[in-house]
Amino acid sequence: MPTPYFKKMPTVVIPPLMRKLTDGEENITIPGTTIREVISNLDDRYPGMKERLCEEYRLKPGIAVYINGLLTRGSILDRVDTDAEIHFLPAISGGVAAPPD
Amino acid sequence: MDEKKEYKVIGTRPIRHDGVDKVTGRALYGADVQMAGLLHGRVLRSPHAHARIISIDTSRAEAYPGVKGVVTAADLPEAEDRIADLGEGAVNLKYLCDNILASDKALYKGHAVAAVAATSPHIAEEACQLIDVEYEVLEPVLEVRQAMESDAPLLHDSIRTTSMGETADEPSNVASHIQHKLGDPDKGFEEADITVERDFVTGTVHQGYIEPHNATAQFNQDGHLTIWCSTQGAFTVREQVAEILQYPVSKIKVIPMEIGGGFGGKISVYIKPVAALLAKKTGKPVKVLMSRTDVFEGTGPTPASYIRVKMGATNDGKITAAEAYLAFEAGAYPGSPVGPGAMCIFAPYSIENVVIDGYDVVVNKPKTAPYRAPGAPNAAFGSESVLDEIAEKLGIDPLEIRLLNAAKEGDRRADGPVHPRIGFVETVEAAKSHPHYTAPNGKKHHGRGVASGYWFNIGLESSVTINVNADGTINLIEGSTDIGGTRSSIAMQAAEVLGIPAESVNPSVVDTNSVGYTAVTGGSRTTYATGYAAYEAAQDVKRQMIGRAAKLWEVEEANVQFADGVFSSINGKEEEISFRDLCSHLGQTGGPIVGSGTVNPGGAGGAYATHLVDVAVDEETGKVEILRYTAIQDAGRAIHPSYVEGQIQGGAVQGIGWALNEEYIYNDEGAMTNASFLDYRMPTCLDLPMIDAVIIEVPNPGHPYGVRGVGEVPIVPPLPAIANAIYDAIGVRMTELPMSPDRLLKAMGKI
Amino acid sequence: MARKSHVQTTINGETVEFLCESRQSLLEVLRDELHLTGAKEGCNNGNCGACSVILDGRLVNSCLVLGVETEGKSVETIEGLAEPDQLHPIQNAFLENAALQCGICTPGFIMSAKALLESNPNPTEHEIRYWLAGNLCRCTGYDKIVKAVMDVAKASA
Amino acid sequence: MQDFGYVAAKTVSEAVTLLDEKGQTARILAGGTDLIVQVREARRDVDLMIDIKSIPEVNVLDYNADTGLTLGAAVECYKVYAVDEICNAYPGLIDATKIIGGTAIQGRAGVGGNLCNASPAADCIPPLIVLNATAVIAGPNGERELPVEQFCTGPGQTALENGEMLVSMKIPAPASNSSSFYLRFIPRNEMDIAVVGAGASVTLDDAKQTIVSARISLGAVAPTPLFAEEASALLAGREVSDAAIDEAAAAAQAIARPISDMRGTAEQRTHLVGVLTRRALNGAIQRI
Repeated sequence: MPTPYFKKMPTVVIPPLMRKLTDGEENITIPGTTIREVISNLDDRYPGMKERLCEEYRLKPGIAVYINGLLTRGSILDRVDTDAEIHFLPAISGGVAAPPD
Repeated sequence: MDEKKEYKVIGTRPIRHDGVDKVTGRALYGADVQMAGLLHGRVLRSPHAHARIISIDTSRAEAYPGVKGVVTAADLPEAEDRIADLGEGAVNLKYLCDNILASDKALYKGHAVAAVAATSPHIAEEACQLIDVEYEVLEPVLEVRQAMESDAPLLHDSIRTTSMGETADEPSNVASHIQHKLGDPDKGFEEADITVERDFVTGTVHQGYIEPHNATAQFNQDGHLTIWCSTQGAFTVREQVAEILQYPVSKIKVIPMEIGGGFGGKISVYIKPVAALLAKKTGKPVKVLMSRTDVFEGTGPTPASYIRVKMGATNDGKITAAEAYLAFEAGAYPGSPVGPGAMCIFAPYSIENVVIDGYDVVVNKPKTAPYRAPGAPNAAFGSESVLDEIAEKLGIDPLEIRLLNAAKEGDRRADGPVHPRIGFVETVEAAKSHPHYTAPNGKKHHGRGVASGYWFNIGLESSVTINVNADGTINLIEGSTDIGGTRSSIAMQAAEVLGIPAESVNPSVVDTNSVGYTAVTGGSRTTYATGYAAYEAAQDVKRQMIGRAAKLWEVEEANVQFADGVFSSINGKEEEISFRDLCSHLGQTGGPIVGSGTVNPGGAGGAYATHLVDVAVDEETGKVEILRYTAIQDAGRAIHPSYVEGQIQGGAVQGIGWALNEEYIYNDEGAMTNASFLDYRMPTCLDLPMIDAVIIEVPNPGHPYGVRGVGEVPIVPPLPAIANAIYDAIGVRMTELPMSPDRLLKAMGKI
Repeated sequence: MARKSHVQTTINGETVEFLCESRQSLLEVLRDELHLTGAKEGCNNGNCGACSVILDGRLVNSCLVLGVETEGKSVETIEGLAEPDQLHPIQNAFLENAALQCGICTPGFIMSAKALLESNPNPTEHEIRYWLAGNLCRCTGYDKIVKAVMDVAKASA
Repeated sequence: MQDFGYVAAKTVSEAVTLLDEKGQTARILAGGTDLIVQVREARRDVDLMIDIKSIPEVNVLDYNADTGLTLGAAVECYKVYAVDEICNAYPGLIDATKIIGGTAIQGRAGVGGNLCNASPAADCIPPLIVLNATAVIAGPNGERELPVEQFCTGPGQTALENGEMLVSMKIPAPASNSSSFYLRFIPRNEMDIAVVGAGASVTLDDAKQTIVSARISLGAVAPTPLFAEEASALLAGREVSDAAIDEAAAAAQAIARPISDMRGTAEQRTHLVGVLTRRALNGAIQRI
């Protein structure tokens, strides 16, 4: 795991159904400047996390990311500030809940 | 953003730009498409709710005079079992294709099986009856709790329950499980002085747009496919058709005609790919229309659901914990709106300890589609009824208990994110001071109810292009189909930027070849996001116009300012020119000006509503009459208040219909027995009073003019508000929708 | 193929001739044969009023009239309402009151309102709601439609 | 929609001859608001529609205070309620004509068509029954008359023989101190089919204290509209009172044999028969 360079780091709120992977931890502080980096670093600490959240270049269908409470288009390339709060949630778009894979 | 800013155009009520076309019958809707050589398509649908398709023989239909082509699922490209990213959400491609034309199984009565193109619609319809389909009829499962049983008939062998990326081993009708959790619910319930827990059941209901689905397709010899249709989003039609036909988007042009209502139901495609297949097969343009029965049986309603809500509060009314279990019917394929339901259910309140479980469950009914705040009305029926009961048991005014627990900026929602500036408290306070709430209501069997609702709204992509005309007007090109006056609410935002009257904007909704990508008219996003794009495009025009003024006056651009529709030089020369006059100098200052704006904004801002309703209950017949209705809503900023009121009134009335009479009624074989406007019983104007729409404006920080989406949240409060009013009238808690006369008679013990 | 009959009728004051099959409704004839697409199909069984036209002075659902039945009769449709240089007062009232959203039901409501105001120029709100109950609108909640018709009645009173 | 022929008959005999020749697949077209929908939805097989609206006899609308009303089979609802004398004489029938469909339907649909369609839930049939209406029927062997309560034989089935058509309905002049009432229960306020319908006619004595005679009829609770004969009979000679009306309502409930369908449940319908019978009787009495 890379040495944290940042003084402050983004916080990821782990969805309840994924807390098995984090031994019940809800809020994980983890380095990263993009969602991709954050997920990658999470996976280093809690193996399996990446597989649950990602496909090759994108979030898994059915999963959305909120950064500081704002719904983005769900791109793993979205940048995150050092004080960002990140939520992974069931995807909802266009008034539609995306079906699971 | 300056909250006190006075606007010249925003907040006024100009005549809508497409108004004259629509009151003279000239506006062209999808079914109005006429062209030489046009063939007419009709779809054959499954008479069974659950059946294996053994064989389809189309030979008799093909031989029928006047028939030019017949298609079945065999004419679709082989669908891979993969996820298609449709921009508006990811969909399993096989499910998407199978819903267009059933391949191996028919999964609901009305499921499309084959289609015919013929020289007249009557011949096409007759020929459908000549298609011989052999079915092996299977047992259907029609109710969410039954479908969740381990011994229930399985719709799909391939579905295994997923929970945030984790997949179960055994096949099931439960497609997914989601959960939100905040704090420690067990501890929260221990702290409660009073706990109320109830079960709720809601029926399947339809959007009920008056215009049936339609599509006309033409396939040119060079491979270019053109589709004229009624849709909430031309680009999503293009994406879906491209995926289903496995055809490049660049060869598909979708021309959105005027749309006769959608409410979420005209996002998914049904007959558009079928029209394309028939057009390809026949080499002629083919128009496919649905009948009203096709619409009820073959398009997505919003789901029936089973909901359990438990809330605990202290004696002084503070909610200490809340728990919800939501099981939603997805219809034949996964994808119910249980996600939004789970997200919205407790969102009006700041509650420390919450757990919400949601289940997406397939049943033998049409695949559900979004319907105005999908999932939220079902959920609010449960939560707002339980809160009303807590308030009543504690002897606290129902609006006071809402104020006491109201979510505010900075409070955390159960699904995680923190609320930005929201206007919930303001809606409740407006309700408290409204004359409706203080009016006497003492008559026997008259009752008053209140309820609140939340919808999160969305942003998504929008593109706008502005072409500046020499006479000082602008042509505004957009990709959002106009279902309720959005041409005007978008045009007005551009007009405000440019200091010109709303009438000086000519807005056009154009095809997919003629404007940048624009997501659907849905999610209450159009005035917000496409309006935002229009704002940006107008800013682009403004910047360019400043350059032209600078050139005209031979000054630096930095020395030109623009205010109230007038450019002026602020340094050196004392020059002034109006936007209109500068437009006549475009040729000599550098040529035409085209401004563009594209956005994908994240700050849609949630919308809140609080409704008040008075009802009279006929104790002998169980019939509920709506006596008075007041709907209060935070619109952020009402661009065109008349159409904001219209959204509020229309949403409230759809909610009234849902609350009182609307439902799909099924027989044991899984056939809908009321698939007509006669027996589906949507409200007529004789069933309603005037709906007093009260607009509150708490500007949304995520939009330059403070706009919040307004279209969806008004359908959320009516269900519980009416249930609470019925309780007030007769002392009976209704927990099943619709609260139709026979259910009331049963609840009152009369039958 | 079904045989077609020759029919002569008056539509919006003009004599019109057309050929149609017996099974074609007046709505189909207007839309598909005469390309007068202002009358809309919402349900095709008389329950939504989107196809309302006036036949020999009386409001009807054009989906429930056969084209062949209109021989020698007079039909008024939405297309015949406005003057070349001005809208009918009901059309203006609908615009001023924002009494339409998607607009698909609008031609039917306007024809229905016209028939009402011709038979009862000064209706009460209840009479308006009773008369218009055969026209479904799913967008507006009817509030602004009823107000538009009340406005026209008031202006002519 | 299936293909069919169309004839605009000019005389009763022309229509009767065609009906006789073509048999069951020829149907009379009057307002068309039921027939066209049934053919479109493939619920009825029709080869020929015989439009009777140009036949003089079926357009008669003639009221005479002594002899009563002759109501042609094709007279549209709106024409019936436009005549004040008819509204005053037969308010129960007017109640029905004003709630069939919406205004646009009432521009085409008529009482005769409502009778011939023979729906168990038809709104006009209970009032016709309580008003002692008779059906005037023309056929290959001439004319005959039939009390309306015998006209319907099952859902969509009538006593019309092959080649026969309804020409008109005759309703006797109302007795003094009498009136009539019809109401239905529907979940909405218009544009609905009766979950239950109830019609009543009542004649009181000159003091308006005692019921001389009454007739009660029920819709949508049996395969045909019912004449509630016992319930009607037990009111004769009784003082106007809640007790008498309750007894009649209970007797009416006793003959209801409703089904459950998408419009209502059997229990709901049986319950509503009692409620609506009381309301119909009280409504008729209040009009006297």
